Amino acid sequence: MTAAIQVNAVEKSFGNVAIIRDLNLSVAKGERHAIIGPNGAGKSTTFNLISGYIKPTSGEIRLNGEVTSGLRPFEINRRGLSRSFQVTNVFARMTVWENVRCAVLWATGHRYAFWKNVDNLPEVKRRTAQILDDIHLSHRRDVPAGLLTYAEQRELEIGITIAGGASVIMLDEPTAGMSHAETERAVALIRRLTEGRTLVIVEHDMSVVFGLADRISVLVYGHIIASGTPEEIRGNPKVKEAYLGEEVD
Amino acid sequence: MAELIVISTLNGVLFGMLLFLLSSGLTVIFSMMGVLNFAHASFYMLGAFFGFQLTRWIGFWPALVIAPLLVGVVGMGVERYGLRNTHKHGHVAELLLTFGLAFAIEEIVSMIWGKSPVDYRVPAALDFPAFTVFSTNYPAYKIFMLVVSVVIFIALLVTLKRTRVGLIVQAALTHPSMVGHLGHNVGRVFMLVFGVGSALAGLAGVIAGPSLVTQSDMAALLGPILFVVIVFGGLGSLPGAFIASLLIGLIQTFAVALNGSLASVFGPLDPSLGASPLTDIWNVTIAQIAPILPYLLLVLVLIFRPMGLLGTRES
Amino acid sequence: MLEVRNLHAYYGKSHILQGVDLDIAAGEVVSLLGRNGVGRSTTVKAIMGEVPPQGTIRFKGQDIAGLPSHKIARLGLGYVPEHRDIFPSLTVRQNLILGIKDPRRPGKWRLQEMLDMFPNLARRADTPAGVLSGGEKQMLTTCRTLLGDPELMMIDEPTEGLAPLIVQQVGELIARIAKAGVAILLVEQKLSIAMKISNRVYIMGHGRVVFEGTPEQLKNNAAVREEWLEV
Amino acid sequence: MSNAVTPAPAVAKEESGGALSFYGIWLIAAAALVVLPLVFSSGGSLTSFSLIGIAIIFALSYNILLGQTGLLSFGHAVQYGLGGFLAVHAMNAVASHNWPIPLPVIPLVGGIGGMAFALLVGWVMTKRAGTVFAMISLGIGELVASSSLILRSVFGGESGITTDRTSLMPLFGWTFGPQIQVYYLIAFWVMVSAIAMYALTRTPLGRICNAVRDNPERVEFIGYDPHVVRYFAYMFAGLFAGIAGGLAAINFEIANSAYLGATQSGLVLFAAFIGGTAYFFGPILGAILVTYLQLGLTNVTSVWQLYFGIIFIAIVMFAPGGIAGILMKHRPLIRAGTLGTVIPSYLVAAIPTLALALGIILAIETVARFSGGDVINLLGIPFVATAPTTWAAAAVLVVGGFLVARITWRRIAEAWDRAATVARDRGYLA
Amino acid sequence: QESIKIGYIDPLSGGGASVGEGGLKTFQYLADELNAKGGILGHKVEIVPLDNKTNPQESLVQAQKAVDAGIHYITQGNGSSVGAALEDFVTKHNSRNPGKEVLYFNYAAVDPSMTNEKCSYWHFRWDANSDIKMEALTNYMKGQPSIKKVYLINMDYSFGQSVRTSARKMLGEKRPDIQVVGDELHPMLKVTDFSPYIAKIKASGADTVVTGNWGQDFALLLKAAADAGLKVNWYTYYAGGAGGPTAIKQTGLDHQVFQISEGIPNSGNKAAMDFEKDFRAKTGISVWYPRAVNEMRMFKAAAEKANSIDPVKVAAALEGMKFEVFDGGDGFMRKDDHQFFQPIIISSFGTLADKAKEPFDEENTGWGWHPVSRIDTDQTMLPTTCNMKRP
Ligand SMILES: Nc1ncnc2c1ncn2[C@@H]1O[C@H](COP(=O)(O)OP(=O)(O)OP(=O)(O)O)[C@@H](O)[C@H]1O
Ligand SMILES: Nc1ncnc2c1ncn2[C@@H]1O[C@H](COP(=O)(O)OP(=O)(O)OP(=O)(O)O)[C@@H](O)[C@H]1O
Ligand SMILES: CC(C)C[C@H](N)C(=O)O
Ligand SMILES: [Mg+2]
Ligand SMILES: [Mg+2]
Repeated sequence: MTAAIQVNAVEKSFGNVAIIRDLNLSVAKGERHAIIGPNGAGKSTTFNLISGYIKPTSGEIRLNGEVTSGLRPFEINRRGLSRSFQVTNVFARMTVWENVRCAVLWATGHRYAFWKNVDNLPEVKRRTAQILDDIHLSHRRDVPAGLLTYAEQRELEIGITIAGGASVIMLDEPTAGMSHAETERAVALIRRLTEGRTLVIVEHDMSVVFGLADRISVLVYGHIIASGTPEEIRGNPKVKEAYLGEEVD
Repeated sequence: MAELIVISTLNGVLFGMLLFLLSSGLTVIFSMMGVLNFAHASFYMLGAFFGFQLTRWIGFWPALVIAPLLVGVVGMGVERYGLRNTHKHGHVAELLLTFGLAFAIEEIVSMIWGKSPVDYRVPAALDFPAFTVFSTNYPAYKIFMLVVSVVIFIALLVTLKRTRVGLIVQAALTHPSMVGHLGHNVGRVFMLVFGVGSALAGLAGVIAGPSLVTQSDMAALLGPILFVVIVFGGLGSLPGAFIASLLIGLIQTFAVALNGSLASVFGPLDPSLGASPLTDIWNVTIAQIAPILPYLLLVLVLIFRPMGLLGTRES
Repeated sequence: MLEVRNLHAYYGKSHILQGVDLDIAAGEVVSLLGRNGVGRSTTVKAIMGEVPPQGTIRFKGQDIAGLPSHKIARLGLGYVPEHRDIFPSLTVRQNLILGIKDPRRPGKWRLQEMLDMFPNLARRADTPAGVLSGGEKQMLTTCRTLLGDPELMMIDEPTEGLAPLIVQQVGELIARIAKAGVAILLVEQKLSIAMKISNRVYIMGHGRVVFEGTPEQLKNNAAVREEWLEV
Repeated sequence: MSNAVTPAPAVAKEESGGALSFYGIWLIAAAALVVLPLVFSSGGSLTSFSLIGIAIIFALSYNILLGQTGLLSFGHAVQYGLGGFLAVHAMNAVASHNWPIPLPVIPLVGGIGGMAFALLVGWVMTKRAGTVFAMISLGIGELVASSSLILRSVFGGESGITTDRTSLMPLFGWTFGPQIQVYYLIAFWVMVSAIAMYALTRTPLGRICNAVRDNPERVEFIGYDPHVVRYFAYMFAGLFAGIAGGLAAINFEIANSAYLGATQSGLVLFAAFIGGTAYFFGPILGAILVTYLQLGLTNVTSVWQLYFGIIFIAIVMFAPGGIAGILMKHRPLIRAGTLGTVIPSYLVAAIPTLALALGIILAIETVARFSGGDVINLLGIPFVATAPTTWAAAAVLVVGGFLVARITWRRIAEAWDRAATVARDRGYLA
Repeated sequence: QESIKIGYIDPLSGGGASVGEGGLKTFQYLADELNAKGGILGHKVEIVPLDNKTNPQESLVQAQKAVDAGIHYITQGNGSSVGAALEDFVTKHNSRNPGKEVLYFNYAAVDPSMTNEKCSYWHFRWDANSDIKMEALTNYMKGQPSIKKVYLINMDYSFGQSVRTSARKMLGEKRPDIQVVGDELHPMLKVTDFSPYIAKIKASGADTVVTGNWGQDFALLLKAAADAGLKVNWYTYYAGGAGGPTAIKQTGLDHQVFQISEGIPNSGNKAAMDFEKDFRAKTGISVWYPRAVNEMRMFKAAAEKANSIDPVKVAAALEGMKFEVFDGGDGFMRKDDHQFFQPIIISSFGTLADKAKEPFDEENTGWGWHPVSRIDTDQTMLPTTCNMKRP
């Protein structure tokens, strides 16, 4: 069966600095895949490449078997891939409700429609409401996203990402800056929402990574040095000295 | 023909230099503070009228120094009590503030000095033909304008390179409080920048006043073209503004100098065609479209090279 | 060196800080712990004058409550905000340059040293800081503030989003800074670091300081950890 | 600069419920438009109403760009003007071939004109937002305006092209000669356009426009191409601007280069912003104010431009959310029923503030008429421009007014805080 | 007795402001003069300034405002572009609102079409239209053998175009040997610096320039000429306007700049010269618009003749009315096209030989206007194509 994401020999350099070097990555459908690695290793860049935010210098990327490298982000998104951002990236002046609803619109096939009234599209309403209480923000429904607290914005970020019902979800440090409680809640949330979907996640919080991932790839200087099950990775000495350092809290 | 070319070149360069004097201030303000200052040309006008008045009282040379300073002070006032409070409400607010300012200034000027042109003369010391080409004498004053512009250009280049002011302002645009935490007095820097920018416009006014008209509508006549210059040259790029000014100056003068029209090239159309856009286009002379050319350039540049000639960023 | 008494702060009408008391002696490393949203960041912001403070804040004996932040900074109080306020449009080097308060009087930290200390930054010295990785941004902000050579440095959640290895590095950096005689107020989530490097810890709850003591005392005081740190 | 829109959080959440109250508003508006001329029947007010109506459509169309999509345009008059010209030509053509097309249809022709142009240039223009778009629009604006002086056969040069609206076939005996009939024609189109444009904001496209305004980058990751969205917005803006232009052409029976010019573009930007871009009805208020100032100020003072400028500066500085912004600020208070507590402080403040205003006016007029030495008539009190007493009066009013006003303004702020707190406690305020 | 309001619709801001302001002062002075003598049939005359920014559409807004304010007489001059629009406006308005007629008194918009194909019963023009002036001007130029190469430069709008076309045509007929070496149209009231144009004129080797430029477009043109030291003869319509004389003096073109007008300060006519003196004393400018004087005085005469201030009656009275003009000589308002005919003077600007006979200089330059040729009314008659639609 074809992999959900297939990255073949991708290179990316900015100017003369090679950030991503011969990157090969394969994420099976339905798998929860974590990418870890030191800061600046190229995790977000990898996300950017896969989601079409930037174009690879060379190499090829496939989404469900279809070549997507070179496509624009929205084209890739329409093919069923959705990502979140490391720095919160929501629609600040629109209410929480509007934020999520916008993310639902394309998927529900309303596209650029200028002859329909958004307020009575039952399907859209249903899904938006659903997402909102999935991310526990129903009570903040009418607050402009810009006024949410940091943690709430992070949750909204996740909400927007999954709202479109994409089959492949990519989350870039979803729990960064959250407290333990919040983190645990977020993890549970992510686990539930990505049930039956493919998930690619970047995290530095090992409890999250090891708690969530089926497989883990370790990225160092734009190159995958190890890939395997959590156990394998934990045991891997290379990973230890490159990333984990001595044991983590 | 040779005569026309030489003279037009001179005129073009001159007009270009005037444009630069004006746009230099705007570039500083626009590219650093991101303020689309529609009142910039008004500061230029203020400069001209202050220059005129001071010349009356204390003579041209003192005026040449004091008038720009006064305009600079006005500018600082505007920044301190106007723009600073508006900044947090976004660029459109700032822009409209300067919009309103332009209105007010024009009326104030015509209240004080009337609507007819004032008699602002070239200083006697410079009121002689510098040289004569093909029996056209070239006023010393225009040469003087030329020199001043070049000096300003160099001075700005040097100072902007040296000082960290540029960095501070740029940083403060996105994270004012952080810049404060690093120990820089953002408010003062902004005020300074805006002051300098306005002062430059003022200077342009003082020296352009005598050679063009000094009249309450002089601002409106030059306003939009300035934006063409700085955008065309590339936001934030002083050399860009310089080149753009020259280019536009030359293009406009030469366009006027040329007589060509499609008709003159391919011969007149068959009159039986009657009046139609075609005939209009056919018969319009390059001279007539001179005023349009800058905007044509602007649009083309923005479409094909949005960061402008030498610009580095898009906004 | 820094002495905060009965500090109150509001966001609009919501009363965030309800009488915070803090003391930091020269060269000492103090951690400010507590759950999310208890007001740790607000405390430092209030000290820097980013949120209007009420109460007394003395720095080196001088009352700084209500001063504009650039004045405070020039007194030698450095601040590294949470969520990394780097200047995205400027290059890494330019960011660092802005850290220097007065190029004519360079302090004990040199720009070049910084770059040597952090090869990642050195490698990116001339790329716009906006594209830096999360971790690099964190290092950049810290270095930038250091260049203004503060006598007291307040760092808000420096290890947020950092790889474990880097977290250790940052820990070491902070220790290094402390060794250089700079006092540090560290706002942290990760107990481990705080415990390791600080001389004293404060724990905040409900806009007040609810515990003060050495890391040892905290370790031995399960009750407090239970109630205020939810670990 | 794409986020250059009033950052005042757009809590523009028109109740999705309360459909009745919602239709109610429109019905009331319609009724008002019908009776207005009966109430104010002087020729003057008819003219103003007509102009205001046109301005309203124009300003609303502009807000599709600025308020909804975050596109700052300096050349919106282009679509307005081209609409106008097309309408004039259409009228002349209809008249000369006496086709059976009644006048009320003509604005649509204008609209199509505006839209067609947008269709043509829009794609390249909307590639980028922010400063780039702003400057292209400026360029296109000047370009078209100046070209209109060259393509004489189409635009009629400086003097423009005239037409005669009565030369079209009458409709139910209406020749549209008398202003009143033209007024109703305009009123009709105001209703239609306003409803249409409001509806547009409630569509998926309308919503995505907001998203593009707030964060175009993110929009790409929820499946939309911001470029396409902007393009759509630009075309709809063009459509309604064109309709406004068409109405103007009918009203003046002339179209000339000034229709396309920077002044028009500037005015509509003013109107939209002053009214408040964050709310749908904002630009309506703006249009009314700006048009009235234009018509009214010139009658009462020779230096109207100065007041024009000052008023705008004042609004930008003290009401960055525009008039609508101020009004909407009170919404939660009204809901919470605490508005009553602030009103008194307003009334108190009104007096010194008014004094201050009068002082400024007096000062300005004194300077303005100094040479003439003629009389300023303020609230029926005659002041002689050259008399020292007048200057003294001005000085006292300004200084005194300001000092007192400042205190009362603080009072307002405090009263506000109190009221707001209550409102917050009762949960009407975020 | 309620007063007679006259709406003065002309630029009071923007590029035309300087000219418009001059006109306003003139009319206000004239109103005062009439009122001093008891007004018109006992009604005081009041001038209502309405700023049109030299823009046709804005003019219509102002005109409508005037009408709404119950004004029945509007006067305008600065710009045929505006003039045409206003003429069209009054025609339509009067046909649609019988009983509310408005008259348009035109004191300077001289595009011939306004009294030919476009002519209207409600429009009266006191300024000689540009063809008449060009006719006279070319008649004079015919007698100047020194003229060999002529350069035409005009503002790009109806008036400028009619100047240029009639100049080409008439010169061609009267002096086939004269060579038109340049024919320029430039944007109206928008040019800041004319030196490029001057350079062009210079290069063309012209010895004479014919221009209808006015307001700042004339002042700036000559300023640039002065800077470049261009020494040619200028045949102009409006060299006398604000800024013109100063610029001429700067160039040192002593009696090389000619102007065609219906009157000059140093007319030699006692009454007129007293008027000029008082006018200058009160307004600080010289009488640019003798035709305005004729207009206002003739309005009074017509109203009295009709013994009514009802515009319809006044219009009827004005048709064909004979009237002794401001500085002597007889003029009359031709019935067929409502064009006023009057003696026309060609004068040159420069040093004044006899200060006693020619006391008035301009803009304190010490130089003034000196008559070089005078064309009597009957010589100025041109046929009209107007077929007047009378109510
Ligand atoms: N547009 C760009 N131009 C130049 N360098 C870039 C650009 N984008 C990213 N980089 C560099 O590429 C490297 C990888 O960045 P990236 O954001 O992918 O790191 P990361 O793995 O996400 O780190 P972190 O976990 O801290 O977020 C960084 O060193 C960054 O400076
Ligand atoms: N700009 C703001 N407006 C309104 N309330 C705010 C604002 N910033 C923070 N708050 C609120 O103030 C309280 C304290 O915020 P603060 O940032 O100090 O928390 P913290 O202790 O730093 O926790 P953390 O940084 O881990 O989120 C929180 O409840 C937060 O919701
Ligand atoms: C005031 C005049 C100079 C106007 C000019 N004669 C015209 O007809 O346009
Ligand atoms: Mg990252
Ligand atoms: Mg915090």
